[in-house]
Amino acid sequence: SDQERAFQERIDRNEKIEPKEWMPEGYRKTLIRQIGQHAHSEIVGQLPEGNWIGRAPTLERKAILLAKVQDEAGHGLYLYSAAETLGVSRDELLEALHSGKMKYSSIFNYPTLTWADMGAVGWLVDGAAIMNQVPLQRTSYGPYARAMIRICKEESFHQRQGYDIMMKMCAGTPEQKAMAQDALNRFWYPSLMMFGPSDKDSVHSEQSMAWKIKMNTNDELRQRFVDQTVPQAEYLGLTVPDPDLRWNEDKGGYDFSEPDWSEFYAVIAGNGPCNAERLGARVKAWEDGAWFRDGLMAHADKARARRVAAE
Amino acid sequence: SDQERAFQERIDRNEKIEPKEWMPEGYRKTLIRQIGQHAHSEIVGQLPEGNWIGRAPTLERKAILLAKVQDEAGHGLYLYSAAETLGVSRDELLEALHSGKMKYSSIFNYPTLTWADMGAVGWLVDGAAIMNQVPLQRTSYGPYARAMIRICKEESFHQRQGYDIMMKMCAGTPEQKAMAQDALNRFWYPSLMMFGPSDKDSVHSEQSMAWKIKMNTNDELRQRFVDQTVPQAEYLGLTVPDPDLRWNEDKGGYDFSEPDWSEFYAVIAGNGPCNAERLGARVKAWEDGAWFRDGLMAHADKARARRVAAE
Amino acid sequence: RDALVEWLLRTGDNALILGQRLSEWCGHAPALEEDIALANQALDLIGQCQLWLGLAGAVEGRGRTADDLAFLRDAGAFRNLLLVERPNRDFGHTLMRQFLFDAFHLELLEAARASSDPRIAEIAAKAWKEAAYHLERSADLVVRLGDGSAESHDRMQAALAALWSFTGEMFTDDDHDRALADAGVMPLPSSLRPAWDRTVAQVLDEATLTHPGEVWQQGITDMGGGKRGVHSEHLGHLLAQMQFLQRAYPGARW
Amino acid sequence: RDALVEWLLRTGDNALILGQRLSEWCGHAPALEEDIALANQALDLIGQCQLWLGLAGAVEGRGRTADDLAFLRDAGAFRNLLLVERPNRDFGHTLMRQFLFDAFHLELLEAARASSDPRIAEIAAKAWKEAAYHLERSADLVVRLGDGSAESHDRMQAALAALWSFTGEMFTDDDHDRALADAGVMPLPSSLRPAWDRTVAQVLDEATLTHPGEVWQQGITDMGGGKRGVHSEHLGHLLAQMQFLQRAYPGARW
Repeated sequence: SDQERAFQERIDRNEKIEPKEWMPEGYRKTLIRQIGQHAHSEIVGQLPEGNWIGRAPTLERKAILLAKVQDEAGHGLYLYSAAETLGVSRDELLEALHSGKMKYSSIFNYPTLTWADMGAVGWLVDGAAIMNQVPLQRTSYGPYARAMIRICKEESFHQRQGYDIMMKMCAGTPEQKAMAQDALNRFWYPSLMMFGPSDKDSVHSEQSMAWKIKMNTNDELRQRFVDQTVPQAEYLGLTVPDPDLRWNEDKGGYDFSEPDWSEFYAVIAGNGPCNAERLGARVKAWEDGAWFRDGLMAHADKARARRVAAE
Repeated sequence: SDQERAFQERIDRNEKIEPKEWMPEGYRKTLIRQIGQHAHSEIVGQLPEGNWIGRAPTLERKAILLAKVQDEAGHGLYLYSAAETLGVSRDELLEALHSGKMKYSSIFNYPTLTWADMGAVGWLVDGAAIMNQVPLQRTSYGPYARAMIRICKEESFHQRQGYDIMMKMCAGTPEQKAMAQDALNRFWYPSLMMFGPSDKDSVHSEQSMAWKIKMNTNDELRQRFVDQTVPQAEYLGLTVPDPDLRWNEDKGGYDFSEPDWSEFYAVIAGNGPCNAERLGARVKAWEDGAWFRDGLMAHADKARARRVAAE
Repeated sequence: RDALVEWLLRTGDNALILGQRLSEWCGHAPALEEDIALANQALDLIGQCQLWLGLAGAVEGRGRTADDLAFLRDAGAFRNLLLVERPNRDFGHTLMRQFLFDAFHLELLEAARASSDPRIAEIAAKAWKEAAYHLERSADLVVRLGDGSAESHDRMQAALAALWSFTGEMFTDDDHDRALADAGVMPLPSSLRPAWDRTVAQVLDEATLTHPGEVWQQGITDMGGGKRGVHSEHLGHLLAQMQFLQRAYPGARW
Repeated sequence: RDALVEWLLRTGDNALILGQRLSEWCGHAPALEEDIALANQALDLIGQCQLWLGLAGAVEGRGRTADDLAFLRDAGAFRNLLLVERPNRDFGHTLMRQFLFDAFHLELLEAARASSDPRIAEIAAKAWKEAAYHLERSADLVVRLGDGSAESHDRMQAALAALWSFTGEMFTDDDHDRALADAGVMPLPSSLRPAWDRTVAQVLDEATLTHPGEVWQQGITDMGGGKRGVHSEHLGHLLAQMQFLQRAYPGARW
């Protein structure tokens, strides 16, 4: 239609689409799915790190980790707000999460087993997230782009903190170094999976790229991530768990092994090591908190009634 | 009445009273209260020691503590059975415990704060219990006397194990020795309280002694306990936390300070450090376990119905 | 000096243990705003604990750092109040614990800002601002939930009943307290009570909650209480988790 | 020798971690008889663990005792199945976990009794008797609760669903397993499966519980599984408690 063509032209001119403006239903739906999933990832993402706050090895590390997890909850808040501008409430999105209709990033279905995992999560998981998110600062939907700008700033800070943990571990005792290597071993392939399946298997991609909801292909971003991360691993003195990893002079990047995509689909389908626990924890938090939210609403109703009565 | 006189004469002749035989209501009630309270003490008594099974410092110590707590549950079982011979069911007794109508020994309302407390509980608490129980092997009610014989044998084993923990702690590092002294400091007066208030303030005592449900006065037993325990503390190199403790040549026993009876009554009234937690844990176990007990009963009903149908 | 170290440990340990308890909520709070607020309060408290324990170690003069004090003492050497080691239980319980503590904490820090010891006054000035915000928040939520639904009211009343007997310990005076009062470093804990009583009474009233009145208080006898290192069974379990890495990998740097 | 040490650690760690889990029930079980039975099973398992880990240390030849192995390894060095570290949750969950493990344990020990290594055969002969009794008891309770009330049925079915995906790991074969099989010390874990399948199918049938059928199994990929030291988040918390004293007071004797 004409409207659709005009919309696409605005996007092509790099104009930002704002909440009240006309947009195709598909654009709206895709954005809700993408932003909602991202928001869910932030709040579920509190759990694997929350698992180590209580056992952080120093007060300083405990404070840094608390601040990080607090930031993540804050990101969740921005993102739910951005989604709300598209006409879906936070509670609706949460319900979709709790019922399993909406997903969160599968990386959070892996357990955090040692303190080095706090390093690996910051370095690799936040690193991969940033790689995804930096281009989204230029995404076509205004509220989303602005949320991304704010989030990216904090994420890159988190990534540096994660890398700093890895540096300390790698410069530490042999046991600490072994923990660091083990964390890299466990998080390497799941991090590569964070970019999604290979372009040839990826659905929706083309339309999302035309709409500038997605700015790069999965494989582009994955390559960029590997090229950035391998030298960082070398600097740490760690070995990337991929015997086929090597520099390819011709393409100016690394050749590397694909992750096991059957594992990826298994985890997406709910069969990762922690799916039941992660979703279960969120559902329990929500259900246990019902009286709290109801209580606050009851108070607000009473307060309103009193104000009206006093007028 | 004649019946009562004949009953008392049997007791005076040291005959055992058996379940089906006639007994005064007061005798029955007093026994139910005393045996029930003892049974409750065994099962509540699992909790302070259960608190350290998970943290026992060696596999051997873990096994010994598990065996001990298992014995306590077993004692609970004998004692509830003995009470049942008096016409009260285990469930009725438990209900009286859960509603606060019946008590358990107040000593279990104190927390176990270090591993040395496992020693102190065995040495002092089981020690005081034995002091109470040994004479009860000669009590007038047959099933109770027989339960006591069995229980005393195991308790004295527990006491030796507790003392053995104390010996290890006192021969250990300065920190371990300090833990042992601290445990003695905390458990000394509560152990003295286990014999009940001073004879002059003790209710029911006279009748119970005539019936041979109670064999010695509270003060007699307390004196015996102090006389036995002080040399054991000296052997360990520990200081009994009583500046007025001294040997009295004339009476052939120690003079010692009375415990703070206001604390005793406060704890009895429900205000000890752990009353709410101990009783709460038992009530929760009972309520959480309702489906389990109901399920077993439902199965028994079904099985019976099937047997009947098959006949 | 002993009395000063003792006071610093008590104040620092309160912050540490309550911060640790609050951080257990991370990702499990009933609303995203609460996740953020609790993490923020925990963060404030851990920050305060670093300052207090750092000063405690310096005054003690045995070369122990704040981390050494946090991670290498066993339960009996901790000096926090019994109140702050209470388990979280439901969110109402956590909030009530926070309110009862915040109302005390603010008075304590108010007094500490005016301490004759400039090191104390300096830390307290920073911490006071945070505590004021914590109290504002916890008092507000106590009011809204107390005067909310029937269920939220009942839960807050139950939390109050369960926690009240742990508040008396905040205002007990012992020899250390008297030594500091004599030296003009800090007023007696008992002197903080009237202001706390007023705040609590006013908030409970607004929250339509029944004041528990006079009930038996825990930890106030000569033999007991967190201030003297006689804790509940909960603290040992908390420390076993909190201290695991420092215990398992002695001397490692993180 | 590596394969033998590995097998001994796996077998000993299963007993240790399950024993630790069972002992958490102490004083909290739904009936006094269950308190006794669980403590008894925990005791058996701790006793077995002492023997297996003692032998593991001896075979390893680095001077480590059973206690060293139990209390001074971090999670990644533990070799127990994911199944035994699952949290207790409700009593039905605990019983179902026990049944699924007992049915495996008995087959394992049956095979171990016939091991060509006399040290293994000797320990297994003792442990087998205990495991047979454990299985008798847990199977009986699964039947009675499955075929009990509607609620007990549903709880047992839910427990089965939650635990089933952790059973596959019991029957995976790796290089260590193959080395022992080649040496005739122990048959392959996969060879124990048919008998386990039969026992489980029969008991579930009698319990009127629906067999979960083929579902995704945890811990069976190259990267995962408790047998390879890749555990769940639960194990670290369990060890932090269990190992506290040995970690906090290194070298002390108890």
